[in-house]
Amino acid sequence: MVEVFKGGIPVIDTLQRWYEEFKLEGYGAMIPFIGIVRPDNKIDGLSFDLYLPMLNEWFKKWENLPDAKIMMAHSFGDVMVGETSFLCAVFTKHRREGFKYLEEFVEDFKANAPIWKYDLINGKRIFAKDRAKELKNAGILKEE
Amino acid sequence: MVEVFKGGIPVIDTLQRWYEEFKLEGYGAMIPFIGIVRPDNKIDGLSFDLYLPMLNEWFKKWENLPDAKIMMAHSFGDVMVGETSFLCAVFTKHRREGFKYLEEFVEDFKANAPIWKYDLINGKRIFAKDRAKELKNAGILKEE
Amino acid sequence: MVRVEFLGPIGKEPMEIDVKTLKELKEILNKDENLKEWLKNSAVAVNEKIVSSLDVKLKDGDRVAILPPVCGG
Amino acid sequence: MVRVEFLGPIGKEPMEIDVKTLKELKEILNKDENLKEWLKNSAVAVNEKIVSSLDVKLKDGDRVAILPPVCGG
Repeated sequence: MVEVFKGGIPVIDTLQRWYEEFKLEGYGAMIPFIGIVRPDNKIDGLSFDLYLPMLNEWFKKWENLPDAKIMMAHSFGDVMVGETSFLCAVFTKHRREGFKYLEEFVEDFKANAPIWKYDLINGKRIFAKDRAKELKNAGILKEE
Repeated sequence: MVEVFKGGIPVIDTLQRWYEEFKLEGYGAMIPFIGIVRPDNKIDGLSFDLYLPMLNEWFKKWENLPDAKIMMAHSFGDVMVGETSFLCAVFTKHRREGFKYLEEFVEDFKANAPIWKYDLINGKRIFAKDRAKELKNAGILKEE
Repeated sequence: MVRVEFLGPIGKEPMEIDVKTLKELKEILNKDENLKEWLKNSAVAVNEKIVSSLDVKLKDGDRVAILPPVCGG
Repeated sequence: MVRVEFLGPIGKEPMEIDVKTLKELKEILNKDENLKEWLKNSAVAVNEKIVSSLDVKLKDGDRVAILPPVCGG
């Protein structure tokens, strides 16, 4: 299951919890990824909608890897500049599988996780259309 | 400068300090690497010697990257199973440079940082010869 | 009846519609001019699985989701 | 005088030696049978920089380090 938080993720508490849970399980490498909201485009922050049933469905294939453990958290609602909206951590025996899985996981997440991002500018919530990517088989209901 | 700790690194405190220091500096990705001592080969832990002047000299080229910030900590002395002996974090604007730098940095560290590893077995400190790699220009003082 | 949800920025309330196939659903949804634009680049999930063909039979209680372009993280 | 340090597992106390070149140092260090083995796979740093040639002049106060194979992390 993906851990979801309203607003910014409690990064340090979450990392601590995951670290304590898996540090004695024989994994030699823990590689987290922390996605921080940057002060770009004059935004005050970002905001997110999640489709949770499908997000958990998508995550299933990453939850039961034979040689790695992956944990993940994501925000919904408003996340201010300097706060974290996406957090994950890959645990592997050796570092090289860890690098590989982290990159594959994050790229799959960016392409396929059912999450929608909005810029928060002057109190308005504006869909980040320029950064959004079509899911596979998009346009299937388009009129010919 | 590399941060050095006698025994296991205080992982969570160190990550928190780095996260707080850089979260508002415009970096969108923080990617740490946490090297945990695995319960392998029946060891109780590992032990490390550092040559600090050269370690800091080696680290200099990673400290002043134009588009990334890299922080690093390492243990000296004994580090027990489940504790962490190596910790680093790469901060970049976007994730892709972050993946690249993390992997390059860790591989350079493994090949070139002047650090020596020992297994701790039954109270003895045994040089981990099988995992050690020669530095460049090794053997220069070898008798012909 | 099939429940249709419009995710993220589409901003439309869920509907309960009496349709038997995705083809039928397509006809109905395209009548809404605003929705029509979103359908051009939205994917469709039936019971949380993205579908690749319109030849999907719908049965009572199925959940259809209209998924516009995504951007997590 | 040059200060020679033996790092990591070599486990030998530092020495102060009166040599003018790495060649001279090589002669002296190879007389120690135990050290000889380590010299086969050790790198050499002069004032914290690894050297690639024996044609290095040493001056008073220089620090030489003998660096056996490494393994951090």
